[in-house]
Amino acid sequence: MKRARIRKHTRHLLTGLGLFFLASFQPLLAQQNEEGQATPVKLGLMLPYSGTYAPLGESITNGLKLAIKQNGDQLGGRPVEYVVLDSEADASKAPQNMSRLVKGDKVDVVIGPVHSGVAMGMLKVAKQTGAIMIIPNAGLGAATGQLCMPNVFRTSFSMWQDSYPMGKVAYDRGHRKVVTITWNYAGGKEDIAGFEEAFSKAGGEIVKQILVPFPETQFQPYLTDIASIKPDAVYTFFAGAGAVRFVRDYAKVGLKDSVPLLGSGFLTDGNLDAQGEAAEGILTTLHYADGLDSDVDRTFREAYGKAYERKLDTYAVQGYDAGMMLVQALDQTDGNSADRDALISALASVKLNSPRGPVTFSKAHHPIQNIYLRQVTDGRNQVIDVASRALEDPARGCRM
Amino acid sequence: MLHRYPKRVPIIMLALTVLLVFYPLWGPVLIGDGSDFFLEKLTLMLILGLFAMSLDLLVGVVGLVSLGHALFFGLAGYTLALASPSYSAASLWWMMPLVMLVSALAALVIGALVLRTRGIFFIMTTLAFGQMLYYLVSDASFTGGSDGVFIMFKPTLAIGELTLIDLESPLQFFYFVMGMTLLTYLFLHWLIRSYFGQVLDGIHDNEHRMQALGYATYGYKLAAFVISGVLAGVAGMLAAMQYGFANPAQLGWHLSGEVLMMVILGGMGTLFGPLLGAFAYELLHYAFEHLTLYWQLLMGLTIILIVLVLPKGLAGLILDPPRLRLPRVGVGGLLRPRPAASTKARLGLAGHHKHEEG
Amino acid sequence: MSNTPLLSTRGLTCRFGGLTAVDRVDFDVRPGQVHAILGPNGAGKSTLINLLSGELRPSEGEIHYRQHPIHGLPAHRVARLGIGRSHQKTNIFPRLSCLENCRLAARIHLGGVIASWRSRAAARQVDERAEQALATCLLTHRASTPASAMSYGEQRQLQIAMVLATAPTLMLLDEPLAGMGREETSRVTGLLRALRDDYTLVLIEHDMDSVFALAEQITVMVDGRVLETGTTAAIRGSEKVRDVYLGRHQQEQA
Amino acid sequence: MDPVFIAIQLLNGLQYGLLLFLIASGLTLIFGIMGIINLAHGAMYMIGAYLAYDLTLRTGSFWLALLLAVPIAVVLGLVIERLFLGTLYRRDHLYQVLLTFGLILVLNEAQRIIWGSDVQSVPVPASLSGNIALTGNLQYPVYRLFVAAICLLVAGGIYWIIRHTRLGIVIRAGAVNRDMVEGLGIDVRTLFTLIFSVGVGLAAFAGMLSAPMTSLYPGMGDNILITCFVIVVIGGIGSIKGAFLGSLLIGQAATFGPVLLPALASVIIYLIMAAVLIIKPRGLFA
Repeated sequence: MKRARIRKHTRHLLTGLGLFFLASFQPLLAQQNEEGQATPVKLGLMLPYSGTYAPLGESITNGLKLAIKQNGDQLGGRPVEYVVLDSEADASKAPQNMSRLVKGDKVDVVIGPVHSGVAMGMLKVAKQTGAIMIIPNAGLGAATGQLCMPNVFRTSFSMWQDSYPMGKVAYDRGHRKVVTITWNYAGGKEDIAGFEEAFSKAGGEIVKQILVPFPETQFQPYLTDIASIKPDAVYTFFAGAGAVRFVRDYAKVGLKDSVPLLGSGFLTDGNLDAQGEAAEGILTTLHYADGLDSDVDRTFREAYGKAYERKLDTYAVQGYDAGMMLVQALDQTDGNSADRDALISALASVKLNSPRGPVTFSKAHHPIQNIYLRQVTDGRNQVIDVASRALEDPARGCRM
Repeated sequence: MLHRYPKRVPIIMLALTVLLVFYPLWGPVLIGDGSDFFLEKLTLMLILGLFAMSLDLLVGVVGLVSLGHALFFGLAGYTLALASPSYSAASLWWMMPLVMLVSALAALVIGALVLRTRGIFFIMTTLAFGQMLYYLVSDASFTGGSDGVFIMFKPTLAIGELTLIDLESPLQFFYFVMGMTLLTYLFLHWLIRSYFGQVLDGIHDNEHRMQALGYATYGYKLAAFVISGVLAGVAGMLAAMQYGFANPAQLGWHLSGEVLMMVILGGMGTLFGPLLGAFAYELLHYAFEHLTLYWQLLMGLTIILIVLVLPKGLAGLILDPPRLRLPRVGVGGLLRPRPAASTKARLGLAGHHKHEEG
Repeated sequence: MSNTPLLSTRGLTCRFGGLTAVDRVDFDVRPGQVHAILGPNGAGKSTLINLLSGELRPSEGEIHYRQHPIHGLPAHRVARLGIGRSHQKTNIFPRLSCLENCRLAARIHLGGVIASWRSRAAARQVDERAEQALATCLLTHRASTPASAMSYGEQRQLQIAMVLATAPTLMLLDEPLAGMGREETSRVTGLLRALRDDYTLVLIEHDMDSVFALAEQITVMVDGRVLETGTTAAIRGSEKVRDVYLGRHQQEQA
Repeated sequence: MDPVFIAIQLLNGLQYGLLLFLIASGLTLIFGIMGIINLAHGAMYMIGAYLAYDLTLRTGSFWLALLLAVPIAVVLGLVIERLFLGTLYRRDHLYQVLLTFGLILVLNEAQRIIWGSDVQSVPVPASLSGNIALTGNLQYPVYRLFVAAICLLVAGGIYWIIRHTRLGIVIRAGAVNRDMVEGLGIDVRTLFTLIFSVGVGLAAFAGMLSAPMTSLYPGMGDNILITCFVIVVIGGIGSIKGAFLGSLLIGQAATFGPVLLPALASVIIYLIMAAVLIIKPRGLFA
């Protein structure tokens, strides 16, 4: 500490404190001074770059930047400036972080987050400030449901959207009694609810609903419980590390051979390397898949593979589409981001020819997209069917 | 009273207060466009300062290291969220007492249990209780579960139709928070210097000694725990009010660890130190975040460095500025190492079951 | 003075893991006496005091005070019964002044926080008692001095003053003379002699001369056990004590 | 529930409990002897798991990886103790809490820099990849039994050291009254270094053993740390016996709790802890 050497404590200490104060806000000041030349479009990325969710944050960032790079590193004729902020997947810091991007860094659009709890905090600030926000992952129903607002878009999915089609698939495949298992948190419960809605409607029965304390990955007792129930199938929502362990444990205790494992696509997406042999044959539904074999998808995969070392996953597509969305919308407004209403209506009218297929946006600003039925084959989430074509989220509670 | 600080302390604190009070004058000039955001940041720092002071009563004054203090902070947020009517604003006149009452009750029950333990046990049990509540809140459906819950309307502070302070206005909210923080500071300042504070201080120095004098220390510690919990609750309520959002992470042990860090960074047991510590911590956090995505590494190293090099925190620097040579004799004994409790304490074996062998 | 002991222990034992610090000690203190405990380092003297004052719980055995069992009572309850103690290490509150240290001691025995907040009279009573204790310990002139600013010997005196301020019947003093210079020793010895008339004292002390000058009854402990108990004269003459303790003690001195 | 399944659950709980013991024993040793509260214990568990992952990848053999990783972890513990903790014994617990809190951040970030944030897994070594059929649709992986056996072996080893060696006497005395340690004429400085290195070594070893059973991700040690705190509190600080029985108790509670009382699944261990504290504030075996 410099202050250690200061002799005349009071005065100098104050100066020191003041300088320190300013120094920490230097970036803020710097950004102020840059105006004058070409004003860049400022994109605030509020994604997790540390902790459990970091891989998702990285994939989304990669996808987003790729889309903009392909557009010549510009949006509507303006250069792009990224303000990157680690959301820490910490909901308690979400409002202040969002506020920093919106009011401090004055970004034009915020892209984030991954985590639903963080999304809640951001939505609160989005509501107060009217800031435009594009959610590239978080699947909480509320974001385009009862909390929907004009300035909030989502390029990813809702928990309901990805799991609902599986209900019918499960029934059609002859499963009547199913056990569901997920973490005891909002995302998991919403996902299970979507599955249950369709499965019960078709005539199936959920014989037991298991909620594992989040983020516990000690699955052994639950698997034993499932074995004693002997259901026709198990439907599950896990993601990331929990998904890897669940799939491996499920296979290891031998349940995989007698009770088919179904899941939302996040069970296997981005996890197949770590899951290995254990994942083979698992059926999942998701808005993206391997082997879609469209031109757009092929070009995208090639470009992504060239640009990054990371393996491609669904999250990268979501980020890419967020980028494509901005590309289209800002082209339409000729790079004008100051007129918020114009930008919002441009964003709402975006029609994406996405790697995942055609995507348009509902009134609630949620993607209308295909949900694919996939089966893990040779370490790929191979598409075997379209489980539901151009599925729209019901956006329950949204009045917009 | 010997808690008197050298004059530079009130001068510095007063200067900083004046600086804060007149922020609306210099903020926009110096920071320009971002000044709105900085106002929010300052408001948050004040709230965290209040929070840190509440913990200082436990850590610095009584010597009870709690790693579950966020429990009261988060609980208050949820109290506010759940007690607020859905379609109208609550009045702060009853909301505030309610939050304080809930915090007090929680602190009473939890304190009664955790204070049966001491030393390391205390640290771990406070941590465990914090986690317990964290899970209860994130599992339950009436709390909004893991995603948290919105507070749709900020409480109002009005007499009849007359709005005293418009808490929706960021500037007025800033002054309101500043007032609350100041009030808390003055209250704790008085409390620590009262007879009750002397007893707490005595417990910190040597609990056995106090017991030998006839003090039922448990009761005093419990009282301090409750007061501290209530103040943490006030801070939590203000934090939830600021953004209208309560979520389980506000109860988690990471926040408890952070606020502890603020107390140490500022200098525990000095009250004004933790207040400064909250500001310094947030500024560091902000600066590191701007610097690199690996900011946690910097934060971690800073924490380690502070623990090793600056154990008395910023307050230590102010009270006993390091000179180039001879260290001065501690100010009023305030910063003197506390007397080791036992003859066998030479190797730092103190703190655990103090006992003298004859 | 009756012959019933003010304080007595029977079979008092305290173990730490595999180590027995106090081993089946029977010990009687008669009212009005000065009872010294002697013994080499590690004999268990301080542990015994800690057991008597309630700071440690006995593993086995009983302690009776005025015929009532007090083993297992927490330290503050023991203190409220009129058993005051001082510690081997100087244990004053360094940030408080002398008078405040004594007030702190006195106040809890005069109604505690609530009483002094409620009534002026109670607060005055506290002041009186604190001042009196200081006076007894010859510290009146230091009343407003911060405890941390006093000499070591004065701090030891203050510690005794604090015990006095609790108005005890029985005082347990753990090495009140430890680490003092000659002059300080004689001053505190004089102070203890003055206390002899009004209080029952149990004393751990290394300074032989002072012990023999002050004590009426002496208990010698070795390895956690009582080696011998008797009058000062008896102990002075005891072969056993001379062999085991005094011999060693003199060797150490030599 | 079917008695067969109850038996299987008992086995599950036992195996989990034994693994927990491996981590908790190090924690309780460090508490008991050094009076240090090591928040970075969970991070060491994570480092152990990643070491096993990394070295298995490099050497191609899990066993070789274990052989290399254990000394690395112990040396890491030694470095931490000498570099950081050494100066803190004289200070309040608070500073130890904070220092090890800082260490968590540093270790977590180091993990991210070295190994990245993707979820990883380690294959079960071929020689132990078999299964034992339990019921028609359920089998028990041999590797889990192997881990349980290793944990028992370690527990037995620690028991022997504590009962039959001079070090053991120190540990037992220290657990009851830390001041005694010095009285026994031990070079405390060396003892502390040894205990800390071994303690965190045990945590890392547990991480290595779990690597083939679990998935590796950033911050994977944070949750297990708190579970181990609960165990240590229940068992009594510094008590190896307490840690052992506490681990088994928590292992069973974490197994049966969620199945029998799903509503309380996430708080059951804390409820047990609260109950223990009400009855015995210093833990069951202190």
